[in-house]
Amino acid sequence: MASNLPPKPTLEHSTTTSGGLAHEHHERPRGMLRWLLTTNHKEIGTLYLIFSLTMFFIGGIFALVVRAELFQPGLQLVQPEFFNQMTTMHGLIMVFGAVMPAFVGLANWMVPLQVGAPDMALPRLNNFSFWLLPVAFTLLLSTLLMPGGGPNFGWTFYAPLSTTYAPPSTTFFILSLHMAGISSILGAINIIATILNLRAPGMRLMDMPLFVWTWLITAFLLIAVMPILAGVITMMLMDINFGTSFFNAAGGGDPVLFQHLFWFFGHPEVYIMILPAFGIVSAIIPTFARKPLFGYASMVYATASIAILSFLVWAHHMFVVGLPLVAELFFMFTTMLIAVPTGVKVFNWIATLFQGSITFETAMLFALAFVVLFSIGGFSGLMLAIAPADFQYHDTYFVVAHFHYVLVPGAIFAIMAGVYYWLPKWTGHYPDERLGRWHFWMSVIGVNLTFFPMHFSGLAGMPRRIPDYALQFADFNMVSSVGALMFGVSQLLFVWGVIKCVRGGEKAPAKAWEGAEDLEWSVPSPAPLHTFDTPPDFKPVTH
Amino acid sequence: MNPVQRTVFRTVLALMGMFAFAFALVPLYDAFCQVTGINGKVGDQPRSIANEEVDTSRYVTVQFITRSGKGMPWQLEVEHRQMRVHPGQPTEVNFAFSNNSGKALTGRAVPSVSPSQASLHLRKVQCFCFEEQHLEAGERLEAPLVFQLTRDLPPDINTVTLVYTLYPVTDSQSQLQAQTSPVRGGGV
Amino acid sequence: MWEVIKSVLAAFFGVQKERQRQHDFQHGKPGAFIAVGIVMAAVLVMLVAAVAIMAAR
Amino acid sequence: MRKTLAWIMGAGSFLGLASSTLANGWNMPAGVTDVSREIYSLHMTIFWICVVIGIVVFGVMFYSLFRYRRSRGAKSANFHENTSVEVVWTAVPLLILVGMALPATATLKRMYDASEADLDVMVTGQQWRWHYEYLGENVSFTSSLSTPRSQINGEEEKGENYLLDVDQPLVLPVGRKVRFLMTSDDVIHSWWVPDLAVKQDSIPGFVNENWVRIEEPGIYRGQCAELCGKDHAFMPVVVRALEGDEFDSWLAERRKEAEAEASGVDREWSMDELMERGEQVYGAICATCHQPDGSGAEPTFPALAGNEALLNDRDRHIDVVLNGVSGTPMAAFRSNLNPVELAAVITYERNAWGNESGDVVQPSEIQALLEQ
Repeated sequence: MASNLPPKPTLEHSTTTSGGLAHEHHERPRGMLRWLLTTNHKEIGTLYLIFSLTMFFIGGIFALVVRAELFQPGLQLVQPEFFNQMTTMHGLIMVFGAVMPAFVGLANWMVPLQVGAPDMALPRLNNFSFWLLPVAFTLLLSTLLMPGGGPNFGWTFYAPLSTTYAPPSTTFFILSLHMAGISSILGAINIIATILNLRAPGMRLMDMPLFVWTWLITAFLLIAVMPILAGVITMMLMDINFGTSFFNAAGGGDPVLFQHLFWFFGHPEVYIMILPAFGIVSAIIPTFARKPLFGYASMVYATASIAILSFLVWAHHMFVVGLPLVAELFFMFTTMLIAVPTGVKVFNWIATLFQGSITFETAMLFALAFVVLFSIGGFSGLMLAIAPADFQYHDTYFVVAHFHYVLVPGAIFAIMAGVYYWLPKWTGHYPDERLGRWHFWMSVIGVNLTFFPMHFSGLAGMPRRIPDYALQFADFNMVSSVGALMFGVSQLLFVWGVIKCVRGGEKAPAKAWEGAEDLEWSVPSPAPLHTFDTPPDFKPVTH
Repeated sequence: MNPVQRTVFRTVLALMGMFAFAFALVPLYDAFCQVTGINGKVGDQPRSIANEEVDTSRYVTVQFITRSGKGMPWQLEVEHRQMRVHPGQPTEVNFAFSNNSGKALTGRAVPSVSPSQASLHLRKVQCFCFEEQHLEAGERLEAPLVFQLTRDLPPDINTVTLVYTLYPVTDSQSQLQAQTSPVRGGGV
Repeated sequence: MWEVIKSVLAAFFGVQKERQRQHDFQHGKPGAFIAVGIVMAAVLVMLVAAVAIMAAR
Repeated sequence: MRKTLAWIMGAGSFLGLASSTLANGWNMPAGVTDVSREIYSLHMTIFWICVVIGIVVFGVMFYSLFRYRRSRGAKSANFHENTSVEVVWTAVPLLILVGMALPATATLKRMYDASEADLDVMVTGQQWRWHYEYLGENVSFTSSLSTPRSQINGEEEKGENYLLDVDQPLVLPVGRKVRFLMTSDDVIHSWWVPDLAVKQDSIPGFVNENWVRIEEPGIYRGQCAELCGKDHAFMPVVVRALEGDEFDSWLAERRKEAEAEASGVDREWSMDELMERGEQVYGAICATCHQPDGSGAEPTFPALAGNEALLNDRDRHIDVVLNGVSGTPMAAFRSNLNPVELAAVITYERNAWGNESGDVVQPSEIQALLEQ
């Protein structure tokens, strides 16, 4: 576990020494071995992004299996047992395999460039934390082939469905989640160490780009809650294999305790998946509005408030488990409070647009769609926070619509915006705008076709995680399934666009975007393997 | 230590602290539940009768429900399914366990109280749920429950339901209970 | 001390003047801000809990 | 220009779609209780507040996108803070939130009202059916999905109440306060009827409370809301609300039936009688897991047809059905089925699908086991 890390850094990295990367100039391994052994933050960043894209497609295929079964009422394609495995795997893979690694990948690429560091603070650890992921997810996916099937208890794996009543493969599921968790923790340590120690001389914390700030806060959230997840799954492991009764009522345990522990991890986890997205959008909107970000300081403060509040709201996921009145009220109030800093963020973005000089490159389109669609997810979140109403919303498609709005056109659109924004820096070529626009509009239409009708099927009474449904939900489900197929197919355009950009295209200068200000735009495009071997001369811009 | 090492050292320390905290939350949660009455948890230790005057102006209905969990060939019967008591008045009610199976078995009655807030005002002086029971094949065992609802029971609570669910105690569980007691010892 | 509390309050509220922020970051000690921040978070919890308990009556 | 228009039209069509479908009955039902109507109006209030905020915020946003685009020659300003504006947009949402919290708190308190009830019903969730017990009335029964398998598999046209029909609905009186005590025999389930605005988790080993006072007679349908395994989608809730006097006579009828059934325990049943009754019980209770042909679904649900271990050990068979198997989905049916049903289903399992043990299990034998 956490005790056998980290390997001691062999190099002195500090803000004052420069060009200390002597070992990097040795003969480099070639071919596969180069990628296996690399300690370069840019290469590891690329590995993370490729891994996450792969998982995005695997998780997406699972989602399409789910949507295909739900295309019309009745059981057509899959049996309920397999359907449950698909919903569970879709959730687990998207959360732990696609969204989180994508953000870590972006952090690997961009954080050293944005703070003017030569590499991550702990390059070898960086390599290790990446390579844990393919192992973890291969193991997780292999559970689908085991007798009794893979995890089938939803990504929230509530006990006792995930303990006493779980398939035999659950022990492997726990193991793979442990590995993915360790990977995230190591990544977080690395990012914290880099941000706190390797900033260019003269760059104070309040001079850092917002992507770096949001990632710093995210990394602290990871350090705080991933061990809780590790604790919970360890307790599950003990309940399953060693006869303890943490969550087993028959032995004097409490199934509700599981939910408290899980959501104490789970709610900050939700913000882990959205705070870096805030950072990306806060970089893109000022760039294409050609105007400094409005309220830089309040953006930082709002991010910190959201992070603190995220520890105080967990039981809003549990309004119907039978909490006493006082607890319901407390969690309703704290949850509603989160709307304030979140609102501040949206207002700041809009104020940045106001009186700007706006152009609509693909990155900007995705960032703008993020603002609008994430806000819609925020509104439904506010509705869900109202405890009495939640007795009707809870565990219905209304909730599914809500969290997909914050995660798909939220987190995933922000990741795509970030990719389109930084592709010139990575590849030296501008992405194809025409292809990008096609991808954008197909995605926006697909996403809304998929998830908007879910609000209505949920309100009309459709519970989540069901393979078959009553006839009155048929029309909306059909629309959702068509939308999901459209969204899924349009992601092939994304892959095509990225490959095209890697292979060629309009050459990009160091400062690829007219309005871009941060340090990464001071190095050539594509960024050479080693940047900032001598710390850059940092001049604070007034935020 | 260079600054990077210092940062790493501190974060790893925080990590281990949080991992330990996750496990500390288990007994903390139990304690918190008993203080606040979440989940209808009642202490697993006998408590003394609160010396207070019986409030004869008020009646509270107390319901007893007994259930058998999976793989539990026992029955738990109660003398009265329902009784009316005054707050402050200590009350005794008899329960009877019977083992209908052909083999000896250890079992436990897991208690739960509804509404959960009532558990704050429920004092159990004597209860079979404080310990595990061992019954030989075909044995019948009478066990009393002595309880008191204190006078500060909120006035809007008129009915208190006590539920006991019988579960078998497996060998690995009872060994573990013995080791980890009193944290998760016999019954809630 | 009052200065620090005022700044942390402003941070909780999410509004701070650029000039004041510059001032804080040049003159304040980070430790003091973090300590006050934690205390304020605890105060916030108690405040909301108190409101919830009162509302439940 | 075209892009901006598309944006505005997109947002507009959302709102249009939203309001038109809401009007067409795709919204949360207002329901048939005081509480459900309060929740409904709370829901609508918050919804419209969100719509208004959305129009204002997105309005400013789209105006900016349209007015300040560079293709129109916009030159960017350089401001990046304005304390008074920031204070306003922090304070105003805070006030709106307080405005939302007040009615929500009032409704929540009403939902937690613990005053005396006229009828107590114990609701027990089981994989994958509901068991209802009218406390103190000696009436209890299990309610499971009655939609035929052939409709689910598409071999037959789906009926009007596809997946929302049960063999025995929960019958409740109108105008009386009914208190629910919720618990579970295995995993967590959640009992939900939208029209009654009751959704409460049923948790093994613990008891939750909720209550309802239905105002209109009728049939109200809902479903299990918490993922509880394979047949989570197939354990609907149906509530039939009757006028008080009708309810009383229904309850009296059920009580008489229960007594009659109890007296049936004493007589000798023939093999054919038991097989016929057993087939009904098996179809309603056992077939979802062990399959209608007894073939099961390994490894979780063992096959019953040709199961040598079971056929050779009659006592073990009876024990499993009565007491369940701990650590597996096999529930204990001793308190869910009456002795006649138990004897019949065991006899059926031992003699159907080519299981030719010839064993007859008499209700009196089960009764003796239960009373020991």
